[in-house]
Amino acid sequence: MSEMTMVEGLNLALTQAMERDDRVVVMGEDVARTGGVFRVTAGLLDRFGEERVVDTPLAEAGIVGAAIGMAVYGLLPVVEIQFDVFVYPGFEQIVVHAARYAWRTRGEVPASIVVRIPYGGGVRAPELHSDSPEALFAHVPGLKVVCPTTPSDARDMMLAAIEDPDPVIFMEPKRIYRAGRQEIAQEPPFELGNGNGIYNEYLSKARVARDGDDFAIITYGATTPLSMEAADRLAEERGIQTRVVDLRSLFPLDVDTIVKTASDCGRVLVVHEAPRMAGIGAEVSSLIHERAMLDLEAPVGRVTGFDAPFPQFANEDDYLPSVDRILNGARKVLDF
Amino acid sequence: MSEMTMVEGLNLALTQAMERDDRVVVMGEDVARTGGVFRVTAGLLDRFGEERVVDTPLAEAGIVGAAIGMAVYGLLPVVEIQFDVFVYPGFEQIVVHAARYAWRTRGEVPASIVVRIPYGGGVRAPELHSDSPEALFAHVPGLKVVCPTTPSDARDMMLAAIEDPDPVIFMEPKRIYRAGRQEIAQEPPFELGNGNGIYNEYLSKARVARDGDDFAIITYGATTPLSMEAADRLAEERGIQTRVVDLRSLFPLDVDTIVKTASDCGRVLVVHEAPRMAGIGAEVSSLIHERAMLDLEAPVGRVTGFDAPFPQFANEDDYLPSVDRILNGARKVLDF
Amino acid sequence: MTTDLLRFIGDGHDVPDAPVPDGLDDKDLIEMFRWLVLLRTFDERAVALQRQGRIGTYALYWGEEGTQAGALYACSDDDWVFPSYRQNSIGILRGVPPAVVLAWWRGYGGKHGFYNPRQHRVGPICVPIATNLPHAVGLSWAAKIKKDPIASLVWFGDGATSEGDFHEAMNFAAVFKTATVFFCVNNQWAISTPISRQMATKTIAEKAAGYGMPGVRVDGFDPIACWKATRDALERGRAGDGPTLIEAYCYRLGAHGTADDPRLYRDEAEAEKWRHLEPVSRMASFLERIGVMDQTKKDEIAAEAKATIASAVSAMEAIDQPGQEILFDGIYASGRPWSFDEGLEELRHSARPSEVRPLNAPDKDAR
Amino acid sequence: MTTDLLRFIGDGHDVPDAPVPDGLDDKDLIEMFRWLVLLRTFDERAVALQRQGRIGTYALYWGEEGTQAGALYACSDDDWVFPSYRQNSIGILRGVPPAVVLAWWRGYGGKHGFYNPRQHRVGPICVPIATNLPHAVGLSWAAKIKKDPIASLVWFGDGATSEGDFHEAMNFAAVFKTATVFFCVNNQWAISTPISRQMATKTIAEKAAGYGMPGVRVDGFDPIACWKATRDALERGRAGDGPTLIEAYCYRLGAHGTADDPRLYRDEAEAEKWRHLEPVSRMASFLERIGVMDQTKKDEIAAEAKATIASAVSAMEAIDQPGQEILFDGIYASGRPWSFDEGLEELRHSARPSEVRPLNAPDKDAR
Ligand SMILES: Cc1ncc(C[n+]2csc(CCOP(=O)(O)OP(=O)(O)O)c2C)c(N)n1
Ligand SMILES: Cc1ncc(C[n+]2csc(CCOP(=O)(O)OP(=O)(O)O)c2C)c(N)n1
Ligand SMILES: [Mg+2]
Ligand SMILES: [Mg+2]
Repeated sequence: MSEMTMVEGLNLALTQAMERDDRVVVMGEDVARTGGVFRVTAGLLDRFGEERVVDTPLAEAGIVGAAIGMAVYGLLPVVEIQFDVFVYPGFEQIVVHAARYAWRTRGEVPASIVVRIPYGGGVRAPELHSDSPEALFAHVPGLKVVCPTTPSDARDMMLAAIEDPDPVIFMEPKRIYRAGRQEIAQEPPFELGNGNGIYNEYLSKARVARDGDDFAIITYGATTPLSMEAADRLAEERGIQTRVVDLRSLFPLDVDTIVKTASDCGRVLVVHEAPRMAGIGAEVSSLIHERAMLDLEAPVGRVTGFDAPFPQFANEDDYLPSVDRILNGARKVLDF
Repeated sequence: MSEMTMVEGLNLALTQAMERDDRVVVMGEDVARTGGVFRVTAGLLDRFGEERVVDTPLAEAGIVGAAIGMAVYGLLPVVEIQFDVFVYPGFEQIVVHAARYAWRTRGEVPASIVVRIPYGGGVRAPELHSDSPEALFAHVPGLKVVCPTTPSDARDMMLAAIEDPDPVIFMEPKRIYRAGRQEIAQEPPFELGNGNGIYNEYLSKARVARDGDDFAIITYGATTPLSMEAADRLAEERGIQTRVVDLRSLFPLDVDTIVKTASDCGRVLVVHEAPRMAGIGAEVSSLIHERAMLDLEAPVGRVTGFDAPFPQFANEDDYLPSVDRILNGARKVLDF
Repeated sequence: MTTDLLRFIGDGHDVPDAPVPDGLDDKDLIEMFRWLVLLRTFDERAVALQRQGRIGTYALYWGEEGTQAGALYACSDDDWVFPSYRQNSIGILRGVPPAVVLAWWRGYGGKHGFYNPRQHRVGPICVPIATNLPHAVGLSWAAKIKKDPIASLVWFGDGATSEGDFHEAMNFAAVFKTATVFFCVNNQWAISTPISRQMATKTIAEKAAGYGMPGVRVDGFDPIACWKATRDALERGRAGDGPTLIEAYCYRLGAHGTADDPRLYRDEAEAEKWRHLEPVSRMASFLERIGVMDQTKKDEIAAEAKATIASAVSAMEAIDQPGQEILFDGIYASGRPWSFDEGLEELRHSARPSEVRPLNAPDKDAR
Repeated sequence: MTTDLLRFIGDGHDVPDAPVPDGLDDKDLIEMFRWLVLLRTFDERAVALQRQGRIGTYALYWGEEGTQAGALYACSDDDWVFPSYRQNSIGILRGVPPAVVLAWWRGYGGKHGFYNPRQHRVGPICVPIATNLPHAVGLSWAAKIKKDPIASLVWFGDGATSEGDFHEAMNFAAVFKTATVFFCVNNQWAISTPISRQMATKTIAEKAAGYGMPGVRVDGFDPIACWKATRDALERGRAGDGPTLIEAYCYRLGAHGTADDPRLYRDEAEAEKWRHLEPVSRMASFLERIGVMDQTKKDEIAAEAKATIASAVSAMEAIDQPGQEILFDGIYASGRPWSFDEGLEELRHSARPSEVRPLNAPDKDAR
């Protein structure tokens, strides 16, 4: 047991996976010698050597494409994209190949890769280091898209993503990389490499981060702590109990938890940082209305990033959903 | 006046735009000598010469990126992507550069390009020639995403897209390229090159393809004729009048028409061919519930492509929304 | 005939034959010819099937059999090969039932139209240009990490060299010294785009130097030259000396695909000038000249191929229209997303569209 | 000093100076020096501002001033240049107020942190590696179509050569013979990745041949060599002879950026070996050696630059925190999507987050 940040949790997971399974390789720009821009892969090079921890040339299509080829041969590559926006040169390899390799091989040869994407704003980074592209991947059939919110989930989900035979887009909310520490048990939560599908437990289920049945906020990533704060404020302000659901898996969605939450609470707000248009929130909102309309006392609300390019960072706090914006969104739903 | 297919309407628009404005250039793979795989650019080479009608090397990032550079210098490039899926190698140039050039230049230098994408299934094409990626572009701020359904709209919207200073992703539903003919007036619908913004009329407004106020189907592209047929069937079957709305613009959405339609009809079905997860339908459904919940007698329904890779073509008719699937979707909404 | 190309088979007139290179005995030559004929037979039959509307649009490779059979024959059975749509039937030389490839062109998926790459060491047919080059690199890289002495080979065209993926793959292979053979079939056309508008270099082989790897240029109509260059490249790779770029210089004798009409953009008389070099008859007369094959043998090989493909066609046509569940099969190995069974439900409650047969796509409406 | 590089300025000891090339008179040399000093002054001040938390992470270019000023000085005023983040302040030599560039690093957008490329013939600062190369090609291609005798130049690094966009842009330029100068600043590092792990070739210039264009190699620490190579390339381009690749060989003397710690991956002693070649003092002593500049002049230039940047800093700090409407400004020229004004409404009804000041991003948490 020790207190870890999300970065440390991810690093622990990668270390444990590489220890237990030499098919696991880590590759990307500056992941080996520097341990990555965010230090998630720090120490791996010394421990596992430069054949398994690789600084690649600067070419995202090459990185993802080579990882796919490695997976076809039986390795389990974990690829780092240095920052969100820089995944786009590798977009074709992800959506046309990684996403369809299993389908194109009668389900027998999935592209078993993990693509790690530190994403989102709030770190005062220069232009094009703050995008939230998760909906683009969630819209593409054949991929799994997940996003941890706590250090311990980050550890467990990374181990699960590596176990998972399907290609996993692993969204890492860089804003909360070091936001808080959490006790993490050294022991992996499940036996690695037994391929009994238990990893799915850690990838496909939403987490109820706070219980309540007067109102619900459904979110993921860096807006989860903000939603928790908003929930506390609502308790003081209105004496209502707000359930906060951390989706964890963006595709597939945990529809049962989403719909049950809506039925239990009757009033729901969806919160994320990515643009609103055809985002994850649009899908969650539609699913709820389709399946729980009669249990709803108000339309599902959305508090999200705007349908505008992520701003230069002096204004990023204006763009990012704030506790106050979440509260206003909540009040609109509650007072409907 | 003459009867034209969508292909001919697009060809007429390109011809007229190139005649009236020598800043307009057409480029892409096989667009000049063959006139494009679908013949949309046929005849342009002979008429305007190889400096303005260009067969490019086989490289989509190069094509879109070069077009952006041309636009910065003051040309108006119209780029053809040979088939939907082949836009992905150029994805980065579209979402990072075309979409943000105006924003990155204080609004003074928009990337005035049109990216033509013949898209969708139903033409018995081999693997990876049948995708519907429109939601990916609609989710990216800074782009306009449009899709004509009739030959005459195709002509008018293409002229408008070329006039429009913003980058326009022009989705061409290849399945109905030659499905029907329509009278098209030779004269452009508006005076070209006067830059008075009238082009917006032809890009941002939805079209009511069929009137009615008992029920509404909101759709676009190749599923529009199918929705029209379904509407007729519903009239026979239930004696109800179905309004069919052809969105035409996928971003920005014509929210007024969408919401008014929902309020007028009370029951709405959204239909498209693309996967459902975080698709255009999810946004339309969410918008309606958020803005017209109290006018609704049933949750908005969706009939869409599945969250699965577009199948090999022997099964594509199973994947594509059929009139019968639309009817079942309609009945679910009507009988709610 | 163009000079300064690696070549073994002459034209029977002015250009003399060179001695058969070490590593190929008479049995090998016959077997290679058998492969050539099988590919040719498949290709010609597929074109006929498309014309009859029994399969969809088809990408023929008439004349390029040597770049396929010659290169593959140089590979050891453990080496992996990655075809593009142009080498669509290469798998049949590695145990993929020809009916599966025909079914792919007929629009069938799942077990009908796809095969398991690991079973045959043959990558899936790759449709997007140049995008499988990084896969070939990653595969041989993985083999290197695992200390397995195997190599990979990937086929692509002259047009493919313009794509970023070509560049990134070439560079990765050179940097990590992977045992990758980049086999470029330079048929001088990318649909309607001639190589002169595709690149500013005279040859493709000369691009190799910019990556720090060797580039060789061979007569793409000469199966033995394709074999020799590939064999040498594979040996370099396995010896740890890294990748090689091979340019197989030839000419696209047919249309780009059955939906393409070359008369729109090139003078077919030009193609005629090259036709006499096509590898099947050229290899045949060579084998006759050197007394390795007689007419009887030749007829026997032809008959055998004809029979194989004929039964493949019957097998393809015996396949029932796949059920609707195929839409959701084999996508995720880890489970089924919520919407899959709901989708099947939705389909069960709707009338199924009448059974699909490949149509002769209106000219140009599919490729 | 590395040999076989185009070089004019010696090291004052063993390596002799070469005669100043035609086209540069004393006034030019002084002006070029003025540019070098202005860039250097901006850069050093920016680093200080970052340390003080007055701007965000900053990408310094200490030592690369010659690759910027030298190349730009060769351009005619109508020629376009496309910088990467590394040439972030090149615009100040084309009329962009230095305060605007500082404001960009301070996280300001709109009119505060961006400029109009058409006004200065300077592309926007490009953050994604190699992605502005196709823009430079398209721009000079457009000029060619319009029969305007202008050229474009784009800067990028050694790491950028690995990206597909580099390849596609180089090929397009060569095929369409555009007047494009590809100016590669080979500082031998891409963050922590040395050129030896970036590519398998010894030089970058040799990659040009694979595209059918000339490649030249110059001393990147020699502003006059950078000028000469660029001038020649521009003339080729304008004469219709197509693009050129220039490799400016130097060394990244500083960190990749203020958030980067090179000690993690390289021996800083190595950097020290190169430091004496840095262009500003080298150009200064050269100008003194040839008697073109004396101490007074030098001091005057330094003082002038100091003053310019000092007032730019005040101007930057005088900018008020931009209002929330900036989120929605200048995105669409054709109108405002429905959600923009709704977004503003939403913001008006919420408490505004306390005014943002650039923080010293926790080491490595921003770049
Ligand atoms: C990324 C991508 N862009 C465009 C296409 C459409 N397309 C199919 S084949 C082809 C030409 C390929 O030419 P070449 O690489 O020379 O191979 P060949 O067809 O001659 O075998 C094109 C442009 C594609 N399949 N993939
Ligand atoms: C497409 C893309 N991938 C990754 C990055 C992150 N990144 C920023 S600078 C850099 C290294 C660039 O090295 P080089 O091209 O040599 O230029 P230099 O920094 O040395 O000037 C990387 C990987 C990026 N900006 N864009
Ligand atoms: Mg070709
Ligand atoms: Mg560098």
